Amino acid sequence: MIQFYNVTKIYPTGVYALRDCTAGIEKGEFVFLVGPSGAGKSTFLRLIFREELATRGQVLVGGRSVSRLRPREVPLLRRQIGVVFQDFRLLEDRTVYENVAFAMQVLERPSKEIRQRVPRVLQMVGLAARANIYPQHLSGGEQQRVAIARAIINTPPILVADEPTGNLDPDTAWDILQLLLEINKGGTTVIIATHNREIVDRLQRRVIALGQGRILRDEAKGVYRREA
Amino acid sequence: MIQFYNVTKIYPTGVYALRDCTAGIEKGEFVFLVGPSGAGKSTFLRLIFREELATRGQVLVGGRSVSRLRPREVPLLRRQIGVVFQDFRLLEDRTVYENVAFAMQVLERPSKEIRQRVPRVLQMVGLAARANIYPQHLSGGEQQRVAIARAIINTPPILVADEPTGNLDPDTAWDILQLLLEINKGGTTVIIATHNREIVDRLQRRVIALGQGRILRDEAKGVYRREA
Amino acid sequence: MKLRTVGYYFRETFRSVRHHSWMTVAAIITVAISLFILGIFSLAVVNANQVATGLVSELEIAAFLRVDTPPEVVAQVGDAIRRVPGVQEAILVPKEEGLQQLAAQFGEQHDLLQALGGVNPLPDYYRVKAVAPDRVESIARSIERINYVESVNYGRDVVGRLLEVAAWVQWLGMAAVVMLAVAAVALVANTIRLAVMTRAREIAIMKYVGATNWFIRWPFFLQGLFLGLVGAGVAVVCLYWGYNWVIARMQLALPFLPLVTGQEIVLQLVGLLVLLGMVVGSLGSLISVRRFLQV
Amino acid sequence: MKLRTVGYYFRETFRSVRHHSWMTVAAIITVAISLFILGIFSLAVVNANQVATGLVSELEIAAFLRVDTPPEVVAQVGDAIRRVPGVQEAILVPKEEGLQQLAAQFGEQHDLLQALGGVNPLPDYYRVKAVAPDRVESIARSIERINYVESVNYGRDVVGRLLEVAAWVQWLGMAAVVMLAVAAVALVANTIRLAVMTRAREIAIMKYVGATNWFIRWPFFLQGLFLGLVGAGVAVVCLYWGYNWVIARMQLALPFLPLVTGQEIVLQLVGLLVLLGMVVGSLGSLISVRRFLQV
Ligand SMILES: Nc1ncnc2c1ncn2[C@@H]1O[C@H](COP(=O)(O)OP(=O)(O)OP(=O)(O)O)[C@@H](O)[C@H]1O
Ligand SMILES: Nc1ncnc2c1ncn2[C@@H]1O[C@H](COP(=O)(O)OP(=O)(O)OP(=O)(O)O)[C@@H](O)[C@H]1O
Ligand SMILES: [Mg+2]
Ligand SMILES: [Mg+2]
Repeated sequence: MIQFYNVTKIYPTGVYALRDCTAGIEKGEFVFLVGPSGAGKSTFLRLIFREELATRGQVLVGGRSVSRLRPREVPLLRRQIGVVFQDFRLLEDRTVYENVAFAMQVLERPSKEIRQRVPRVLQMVGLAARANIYPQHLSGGEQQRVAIARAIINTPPILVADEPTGNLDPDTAWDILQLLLEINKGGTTVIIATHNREIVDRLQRRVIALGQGRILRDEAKGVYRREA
Repeated sequence: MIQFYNVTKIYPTGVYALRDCTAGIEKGEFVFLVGPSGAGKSTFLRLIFREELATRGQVLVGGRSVSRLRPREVPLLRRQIGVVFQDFRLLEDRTVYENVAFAMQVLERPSKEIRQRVPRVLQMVGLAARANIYPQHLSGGEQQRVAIARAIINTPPILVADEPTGNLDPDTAWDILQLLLEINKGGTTVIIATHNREIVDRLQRRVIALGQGRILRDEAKGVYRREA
Repeated sequence: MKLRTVGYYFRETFRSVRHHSWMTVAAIITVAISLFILGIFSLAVVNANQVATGLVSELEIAAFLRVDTPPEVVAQVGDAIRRVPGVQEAILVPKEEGLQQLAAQFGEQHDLLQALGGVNPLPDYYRVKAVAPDRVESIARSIERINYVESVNYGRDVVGRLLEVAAWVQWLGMAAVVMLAVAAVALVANTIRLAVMTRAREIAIMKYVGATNWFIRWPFFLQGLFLGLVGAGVAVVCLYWGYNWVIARMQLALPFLPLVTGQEIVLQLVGLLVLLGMVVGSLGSLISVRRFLQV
Repeated sequence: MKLRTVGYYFRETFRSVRHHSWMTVAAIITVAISLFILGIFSLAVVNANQVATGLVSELEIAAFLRVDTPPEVVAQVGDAIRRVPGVQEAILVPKEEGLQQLAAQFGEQHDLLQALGGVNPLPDYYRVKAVAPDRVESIARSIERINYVESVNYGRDVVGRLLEVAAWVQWLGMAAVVMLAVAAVALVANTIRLAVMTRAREIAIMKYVGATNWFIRWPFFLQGLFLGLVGAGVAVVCLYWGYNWVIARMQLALPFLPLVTGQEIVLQLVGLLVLLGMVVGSLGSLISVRRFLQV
């Protein structure tokens, strides 16, 4: 589903965010991406939905190189991928409902379907009571859950979540993880960048550990641990 | 140092963020504020540095009611309080160095002192190498550490940190906590809103637990636990 | 593009106008002021041209006949003058009338004819009007060559000067209107670009969520159209009222000035301004959005 | 406020101008265009007034003496006329000269004096100039009462009309300039407000970090001053060049028009425009910031 071949990412600032990374993630996998702050986790995820392009090497999604996509194909790629951004990226001039509905409107889904599905998903992330509030008037954890709702609303083939529990208390975080596992059971490939040791250790899923832009470890049933 | 007397905060959206909260925090205390997402932790902190005003009740800081301050006294209050915002609130048009230096410029400190102290504090949070980069070009955890550096640069009498480790890996988070403890030893009153169970449980400091806007628990040597 | 998406575009435009009310108002103000000034100036130029042309066209040629012209020839000379190309009309002023005019100049108490010993020394002459002011000179030269025409007088200086002034008024006016139109477009485009810039982050987010460029552009286009339309509407309403008010007053005060009162020209201008507002608003939005779609 | 803080304000202004280059350019464009239009229009109005006044002041009063005025009295009448308040000069046109002028009108081949049987029937007259066009009428009435003055002729209609037109030109011009000044201020204030709005979040952050209102305001004030100054500078340079270019050409083509060429008035206008730019820029910034300081 997703292949990285010798990917190096150098930002215009001159920072090496990823160095020569090679990894493959199969359809239906559930992967944790771990590593210290600044290791390159977010960069890894950005390359998948083409927020950034690799400086060297190739990133393939669904067998196609994302850097070779024509401009009009980029939205089609992104519709395959639900993204929870580390900084949420909610639309400030839309309510919680409208933010989540927007991801369906982009796909030109029928309004009836939107009206049915959005409240259901808001219910799942525990925000049914906040539907008509603007993101600026939500707590940090509530904003994060809106971002999660928007990412999963279309049950995309790929779900990419960057630190989806950073602003959530352990219980809510666990509930959200259950939700993501549920979606994964439905066939969605899930990749989560996280610092949440508790969750990584408890779930024992595949872990890719990054450190200073390199892949240090890639284990099928990994835990969160300090790298050498 | 900080007293809450029957404080109730109702946002213009009609949400009850705090209900009838009474609590006192002494000079030099180190307090964790815990509670599920949306419990009112950030609101509690915002009332202290007067980002928001209490709807009912009184908030006293240093013996004075924050709601009775004259407009020109508000900056003086805020200079007593270093704040780590949950959403960082870095100035996008300034580099890391300039963001941190700004907090000293506000106090009209001599340039020489600024030039000496800022690199030292950046070193402490592990960002010496990122001094001349703009916040948009930092990873989430790096941004968070800039926010921490800015809050501690003036060694203020009160330090208020909202989820200061949400985007940090456990090791870095622990380092930051050591830094805050260090500052606390110097006499600074420290209040930290957090979901980090590991840290709260390990430090065994005073814990105020909020739930749905109420103070559920206030223990001198508390832990993070699920409220009934 | 599905029909329900068109519905979304309109709802989204409406939502956006309401939500970013500050930007909307700012853009409308800019459009209104710019187009109002452009409109006022255009009307001023049209009027100045009309007045200048009117003044010039009041100029006449005086063709004096020889004093000894036989009375039966006078009419023939008139016909000859009227056959000169470019002549609009030629009116005979008999010597008696000429003498009366002369006498009037000196004060009426005073009997000039008597003073002259009962002999009128003046010649008959024709007052000739040209179809266009720039024909005056050639017409005068043609008339000079007609038999029995003693001399031709047409205020060579005045005609020349007025023609030149009129040409400059026209030229400068045109230049000013073109310049103002460019300025209006620049001001409006500028404001719209600022307004769109404040939504750069939002546009990027939409792209990351999978929106196509046109899905993002359409609401901006419609919004620009709306801004342009409302702004131009405000401008033309003010313009129409203001102009009619001033013109009505000026016509009372200066009835002799040939001002532009025809509603057609005002309405034409109104149409042009509204069109300009809509085009600049919508295209300005589209072009401003372009830059932020590259993510 | 410590001296080092003043240094900070200037460095911060510079940084801000550089960092928000887009906003800076947009604001400068708006200031430049607005003030340029205001300037051009002001110059146009000044010129129109001057031309209109010039035309009116060319008008003269003709005071015809009685035909039987004794030659020794003629000069006395002239003195009497010159004593009338408001008279600038009075030039005698003897009857011989009058006859020549009349003859010239009819064509020169033709000996009018001979045709009149050697008797000149015309009176002597004085050409009188008034100090100001609006005095013409009262002067004419005073002269009429002087002994030996037979009649007075001053083109009552033309004077009246020209005066009225001149008054309207002045009035409308003033109104237009005031309106344009208001429009320029509105456009600039609008743009600056948009630019400041995009920094609302930044301003709030500064306040939360403990900045006083003036600590935040000063750089905005200086930046507004800078924008206004640069924008006005661009405007006046274009204006100065453009005006001199057009005026030089017009003076060649229309040497008879009394155009405003004095550099003082242009320089005065330039000064006013630069001042306006700076005031609107800096105050506009200050006022726009106000709203966002309430946190
Ligand atoms: N947009 C950007 N422009 C320039 N440099 C960037 C950008 N984003 C990140 N970087 C740099 O690239 C490196 C890797 O960043 P990345 O965001 O991938 O880290 P991360 O693993 O997600 O860290 P965190 O856990 O703190 O979010 C960092 O050192 C950061 O400074
Ligand atoms: N600016 C605001 N305007 C309106 N309502 C708000 C605002 N900020 C927070 N709220 C509401 O007030 C309640 C408490 O919010 P608060 O931010 O204090 O929670 P929190 O404990 O910090 O949660 P989190 O852990 O998710 O950050 C929430 O339900 C939220 O929706
Ligand atoms: Mg990251
Ligand atoms: Mg919070």
